[in-house]
Amino acid sequence: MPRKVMTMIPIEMFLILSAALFCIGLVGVLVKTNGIVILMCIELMLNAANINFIAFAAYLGDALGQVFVLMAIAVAAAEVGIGIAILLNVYKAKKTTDVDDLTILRW
Amino acid sequence: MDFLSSLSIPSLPILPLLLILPILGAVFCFLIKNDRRHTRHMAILFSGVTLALSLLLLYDISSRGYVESESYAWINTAYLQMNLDIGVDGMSMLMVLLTALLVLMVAIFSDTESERSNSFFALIMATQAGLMGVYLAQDYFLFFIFWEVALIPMFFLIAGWGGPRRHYASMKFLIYTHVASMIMLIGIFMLVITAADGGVLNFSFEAVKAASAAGLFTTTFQVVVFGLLFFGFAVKMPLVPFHTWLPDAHVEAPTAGSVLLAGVMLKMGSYAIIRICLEVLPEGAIAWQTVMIVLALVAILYGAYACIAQKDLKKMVAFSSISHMGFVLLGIATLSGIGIQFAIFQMFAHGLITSVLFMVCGIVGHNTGTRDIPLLGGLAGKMPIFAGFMMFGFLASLGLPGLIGFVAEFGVLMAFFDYLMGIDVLWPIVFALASLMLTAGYFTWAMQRSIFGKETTKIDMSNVHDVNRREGVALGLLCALIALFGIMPWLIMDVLAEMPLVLLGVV
Amino acid sequence: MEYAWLIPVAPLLAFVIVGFFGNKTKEGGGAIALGSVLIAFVLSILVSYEYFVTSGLFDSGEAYAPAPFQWLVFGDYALNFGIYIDSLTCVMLLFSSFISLMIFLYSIGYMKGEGARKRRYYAEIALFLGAMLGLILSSNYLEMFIFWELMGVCSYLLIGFWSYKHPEGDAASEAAASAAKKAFLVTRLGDVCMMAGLFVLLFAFKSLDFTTLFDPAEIANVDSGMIILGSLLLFGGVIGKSAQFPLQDWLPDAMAGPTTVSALIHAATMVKAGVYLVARSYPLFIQSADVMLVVAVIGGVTAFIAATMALNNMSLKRVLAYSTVSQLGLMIMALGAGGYVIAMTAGDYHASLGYTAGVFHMMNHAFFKALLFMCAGSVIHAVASEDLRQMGGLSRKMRITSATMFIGALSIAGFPFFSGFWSKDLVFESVMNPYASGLPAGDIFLFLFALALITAFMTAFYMFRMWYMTFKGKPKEAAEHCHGESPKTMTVPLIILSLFAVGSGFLLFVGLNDIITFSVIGGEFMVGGNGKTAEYLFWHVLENKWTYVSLALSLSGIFLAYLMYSRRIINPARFNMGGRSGLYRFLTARYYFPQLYDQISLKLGYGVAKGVDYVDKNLIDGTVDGISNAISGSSDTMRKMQTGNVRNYAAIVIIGTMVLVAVLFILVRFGGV
Amino acid sequence: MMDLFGLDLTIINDVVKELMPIMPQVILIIAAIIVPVFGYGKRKGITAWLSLAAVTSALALTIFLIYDSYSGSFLNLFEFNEFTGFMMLIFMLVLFLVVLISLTESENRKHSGEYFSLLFVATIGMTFVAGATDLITLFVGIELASISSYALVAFRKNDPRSAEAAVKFLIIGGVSTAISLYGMSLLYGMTGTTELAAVADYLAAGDFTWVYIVAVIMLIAGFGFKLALVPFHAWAPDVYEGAPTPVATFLAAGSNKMGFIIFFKIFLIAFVAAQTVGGVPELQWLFAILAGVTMTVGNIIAITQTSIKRMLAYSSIAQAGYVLIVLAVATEYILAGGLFHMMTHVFMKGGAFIVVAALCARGIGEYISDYKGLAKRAPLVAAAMGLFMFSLAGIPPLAGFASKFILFSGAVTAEGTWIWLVALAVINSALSLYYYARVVKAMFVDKGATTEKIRVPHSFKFAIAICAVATVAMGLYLGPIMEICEAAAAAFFAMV
Repeated sequence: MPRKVMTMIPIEMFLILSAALFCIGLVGVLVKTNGIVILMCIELMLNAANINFIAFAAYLGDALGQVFVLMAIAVAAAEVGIGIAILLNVYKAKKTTDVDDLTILRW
Repeated sequence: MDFLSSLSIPSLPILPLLLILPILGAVFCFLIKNDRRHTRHMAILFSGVTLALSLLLLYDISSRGYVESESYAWINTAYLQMNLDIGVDGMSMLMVLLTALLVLMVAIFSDTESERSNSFFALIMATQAGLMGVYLAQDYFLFFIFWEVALIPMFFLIAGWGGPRRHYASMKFLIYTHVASMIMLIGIFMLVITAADGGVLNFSFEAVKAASAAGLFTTTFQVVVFGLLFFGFAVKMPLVPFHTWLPDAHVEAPTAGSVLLAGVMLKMGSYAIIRICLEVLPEGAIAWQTVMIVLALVAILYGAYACIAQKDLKKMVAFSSISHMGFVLLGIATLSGIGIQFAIFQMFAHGLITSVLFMVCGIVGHNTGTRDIPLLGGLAGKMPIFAGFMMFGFLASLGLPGLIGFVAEFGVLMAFFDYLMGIDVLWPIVFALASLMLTAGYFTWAMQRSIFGKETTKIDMSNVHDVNRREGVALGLLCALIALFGIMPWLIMDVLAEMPLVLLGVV
Repeated sequence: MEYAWLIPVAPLLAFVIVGFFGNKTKEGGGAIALGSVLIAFVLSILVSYEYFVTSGLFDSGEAYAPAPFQWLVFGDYALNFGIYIDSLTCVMLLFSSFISLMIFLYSIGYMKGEGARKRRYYAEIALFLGAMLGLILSSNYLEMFIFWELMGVCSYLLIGFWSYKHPEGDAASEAAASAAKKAFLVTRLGDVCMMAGLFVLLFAFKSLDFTTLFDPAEIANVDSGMIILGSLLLFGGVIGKSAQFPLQDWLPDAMAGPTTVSALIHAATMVKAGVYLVARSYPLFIQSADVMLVVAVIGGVTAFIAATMALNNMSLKRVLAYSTVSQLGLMIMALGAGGYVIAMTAGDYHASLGYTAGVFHMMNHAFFKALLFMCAGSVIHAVASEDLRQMGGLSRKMRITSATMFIGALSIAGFPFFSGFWSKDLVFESVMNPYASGLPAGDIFLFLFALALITAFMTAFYMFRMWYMTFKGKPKEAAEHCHGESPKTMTVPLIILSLFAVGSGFLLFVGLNDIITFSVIGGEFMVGGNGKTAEYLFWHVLENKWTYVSLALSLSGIFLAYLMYSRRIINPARFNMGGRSGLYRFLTARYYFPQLYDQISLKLGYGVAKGVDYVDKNLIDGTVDGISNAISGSSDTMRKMQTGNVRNYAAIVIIGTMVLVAVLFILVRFGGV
Repeated sequence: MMDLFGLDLTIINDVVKELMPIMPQVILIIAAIIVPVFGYGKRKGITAWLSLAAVTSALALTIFLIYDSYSGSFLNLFEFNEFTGFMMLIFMLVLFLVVLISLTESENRKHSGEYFSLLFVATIGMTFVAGATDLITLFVGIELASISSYALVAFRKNDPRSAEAAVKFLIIGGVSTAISLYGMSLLYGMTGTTELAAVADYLAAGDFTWVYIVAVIMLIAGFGFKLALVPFHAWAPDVYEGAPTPVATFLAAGSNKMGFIIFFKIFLIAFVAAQTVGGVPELQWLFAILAGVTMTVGNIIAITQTSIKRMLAYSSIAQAGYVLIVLAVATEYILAGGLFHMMTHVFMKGGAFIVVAALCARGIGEYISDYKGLAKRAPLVAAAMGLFMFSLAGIPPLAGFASKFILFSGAVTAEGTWIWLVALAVINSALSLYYYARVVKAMFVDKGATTEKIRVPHSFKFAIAICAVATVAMGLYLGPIMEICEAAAAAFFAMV
């Protein structure tokens, strides 16, 4: 049988992988208290989406998905950049990046 | 009258002026520097002119079956058509007169609000603008706008110049009535949108009336919408059990507020029931007739009984208004020409009488420092003229023949009796008649305890003085009118002559 | 006669003038009031003269009823204002205006000491009289009702005249106020009945004009049930106004007002209005014998009860008050009996004796009761007390008063050839009549007749008991400081009236016999004319055996009173066991009627009111406040969910997403609703 | 061909023609690049004036484009039509107001250049969303707006509250972004393209496979964060309270409108496309429920708030709930009503925030109790605030009433499916009067501790005046603005 078929990994695999990544990220956001870690978890979730895009792009033979991914990566980078800056700011103010300590604003 | 006919009235756009003048008055009163006398005179001037204009209007349209209307283009988009349609017929004419008159009386009467008098009178004029609008509007959008506009200044009057519990009372008044009017708004939406039938939403009364005549409203639709609208109006009237905002609002409101509230504002509800519910939703009215009658009787008796139990004179008067507005609804509920005619008559009568009563309460509260009946007593000795006015007002309110109240109540009861004979059930009239006894009971009892008997020692009567000139003028004029219309009721009946025919064309 | 409407207008005008500028005029407006009533009296004379003599309407027995003025027209109902003059009207006009004239004159002297409040007094009595005259002249029931109610208010005002700053102190003023309230409310109860009657009649006839209602043709084509209902309800009004059983109890309390007011109420105006209404409504009432029976029975019971209450009362004025109630009972009873006869022997009936008797007695009663009250007034004026136990021996000090009062007493007791004698015996006979002519309810009337006889006895007794206690015996403390006879303005009217009290009975034989009659001829009603001849009536009374029975009873009553209270041969204490006897206390407590009224008003009025108030405060208002509290409470709890911890927010987002999935799944599963 | 100094000018002409659809954005972009440069010069004040000029010109241009009903598209990623124009107008107006009140915001003296350029960038993002025809444009636009607003919220560096707000905003925003991106990826997988039209068709088909459901919900959840739908609202109050007030104004008045555009462009279009087969009832019901929950929760929580900014935050959650009705009913008329309500909301909510900002600038606290007796101290400001409050509560004859009137009336359809929703909305808006009236009462009725006058900076006065006038005018004479809204709605429906 031709190798092409052999190397063909079924798309479900990718979807499961991305779903798993997404959930990991999600759980991370919920359980972690350190702001930095939470940011990283969010990155995980974004990348899960990216994997989807790439996979679909590949299987649909369509470039748009990859373009989208590039955009997404750029956006993610910017988001992290801002995020780190904000967290630094917080650290200056409160000497901690633990989000559980940030409860001045409530009710 | 010659000079009147000589100056060509149609050239004078009276209808819009009736709306504009109060607004201008409010602005001027507000802008004037905070001087009690000037603001008061300004208010008197404006309301006086308004009254004069409305009388002029009355005279002008008397030849044309008391109907007049004007329309100015306002909003016409692809979806909406709302124009400044204003007009009067017999009923609204009377209400307009009543409004103009009572505002003038109030302006003459009130002098006690020393601080921020400019905003006080401005608010009164603003209320007048709202009320005028409600009674003149011929377009649902306009109608609802004024319906709400009348609310806000009253809220400020109560909250700003009211008694000790004014915060609670004003909030309750505002929210309660606002909720009601929003419910009513749904009804209006349904009316207009069903009438538009997929086309442009035309909010004018005519359009909806035409649709109703064309039979676009199915019976079930009518029943539902009637319910929605009726609730909104019932809270305003107010009917038991939707009345609890009223006693609080009245007890806390300044005298002027109470007079306008009870004298004209309550009428908005009954006016709207006739103007909208009956004219547009005849089948709904028929379906709800029994409910209305029951509610009316409950209101009449409940109000009367509640009066007996009250200790605060003003609260008693407030409940008496509930009872008397019950008579209005009773007249309406008969869905007969006579009933409606005299319901309107009763609205007018109650407007005059209750104003006297609230002014009297105001004087008591102001001169003796309390309105608590058990604390009062033997006032007639110190303030005979006041006692005279109080007695006159109470007798008028309990339907003494020769005064306006009697004619109205007699007519309403006659209409009710007529209706009952029609359905061969006679006993309900007993409740209505019983209320006459109760009314006489609580009024005479209140008089016995407050102005008769031995002079009270519970409060310091040393520097209590009698009615002063302002108050005397206002009260005197009102009492004179009460007697006049009681002796010559046809003056009002002529204005109303066309009304029921108009309505019965639909009902 | 077209100026007849001026008769009520004159006093009403006086009311306005006096009411506003009284203090600036002589006697606080007294002069004006007096003038107005004088005008009214003169006009009444002229009108009556015109009606009886020149117009010729009387001979044809028809009423003068010019086209009325349309007052209020609605639907297919028309309410009018107009005047209606027939012989009954004239009689009423004459005696009420005349007696009012006397009373006003008397007031000038009586109210001297009142100062500034005189204005109010004169204005109110003028209004009172105006209302009465208007009522008499009314051409329809609504007009009548309006004046009727006006009188109610006037009585309220006048009874409560001393409701503040009472000469006898605060307690008295409290009493006055409550008496006024009682009078107003009790009569109001009757008035409400009457109002209902108006509705019924208006619905049935589409009009309330007498010309319409008394037209046999109209009556024929109206459902008789409506008429019965209507007339019963009207009679309810009478019960209230004329203080009939069971609403009789306000009248004695009404004594709280000035004595002149009592005189006015009892003799000239208010209570007579009820009797007048019955007489006026004869054409309607006689449509049903049962109605008339009710009327008669109520009258008889009232007459008896009131008389018993008067037996042991110690207040000068109250005794008179009870006597009034009792006499009114007699009149009503007579009217009822007469009407019953007509109703039974339907169709053609020659002049109703009962009617004549009733109206005639009303007239005579007006004279002697006015006289009695004014005498009582002058006594009270002199001794400043009403308590019989504090008087005595006054006849030496006040000759005129005692003499005139004696005449009045004789007259009311029915002493031969005094006015009371004639009318009372006519009443008795008319009550006997149905039994004599063997009508169905004859036995009832026999019983009523018995009651009447006893009443006659009691009347004679208590009147003279009163007279003796006041004027004979040794003077008690109040009588000590009595300063002689009252001024001329007071005594002159007494003398004039006493003449009438003696002579007015004979009027029956000089024309009145033909004036105060009601007859049905060929289905047509006829007021006045066609009466029995004078000598027939004269001998009829004298030959009737019952006359002598009642006479004997009256005389024995007088004699008993003489023995008990003048000679002191029989000690009254033997009857009342020093006030311990049950009957005695029962009578002093007025059959516990006041308590009954109070209980009813307390339970039906105040009790329910308390309940309503409770419901209002807790149930209805409670609901409103409850809702608002619930909302703000939930708001409080919900804002606490905003913990401020970002991880919770994230959790909320995730959970929310899950929930959304579930919701959408449900929606999809159950077909988008 | 015209020719100057041997230089072919038509090229410029072509470029302009090419860029015409996004010309306003271009202006802002240029401004965003230039302004910070001046931020380091001596006279920092100039940045403010520069940016004001830029905004004004952009605004003017937008209005001009709307006026001659221009329409065109840019590389089939962005399309300008009446709808886009209307939304851009809204955003420009917000930006204008915010820049205006930032003129004298003392705290922005340092780095004021960055501040303004961040504002511009955020606005650019929103405007791109307004015209997006492709998921990519949509995504990029959203992220532009979000990321720069994170920075804006955190702008008050030495204020812990600001920082905390920023963190919350950032984390929730990030999560939402991820969720929505994942949803988009699924959509892409299903449709094989990123054009909104295709997406709409896919959604309109409404075959509820698991992927479909998950994708839809993820989109709703992800974008719901933007307009603070319950249950994705939790961040809003904290952020509004913590952020510098002008920024809060920007967010409240501007950025949640962007959320609506997204929903319109993805879902409403789909519903409209499916109109012939009676829409997508399941999704519409879902939105109806969301609307009901959102407005109710928002109003109820707002009732007991003590801080005005939080109260306003909750109130804008409630307002979002009202506008969400549009998605449930999905008719042209109600869309017009919804747009109208967004427009009025800009002025009344923006105005309210501006008043708060102005008073903050003069050291008045942010709590309702601090506003006691304000009518004495600053009558005109108090009057304006009263107007905004009553307008938000929907009291005639103010703008808020007019827009609500049309919005709600649109939901009363002949078949009356959504009557219950209208009833709920109506009751809600009646209840909302309670907490608005509390503020009014505090200002006008209650006695304040002091009565010394407050002088509000002129720029604020100007902004407040604009809002007040607009609030009254749009209520009394809603004809013209309503016509624009109807045109926009028509254009939107034409996109299908």
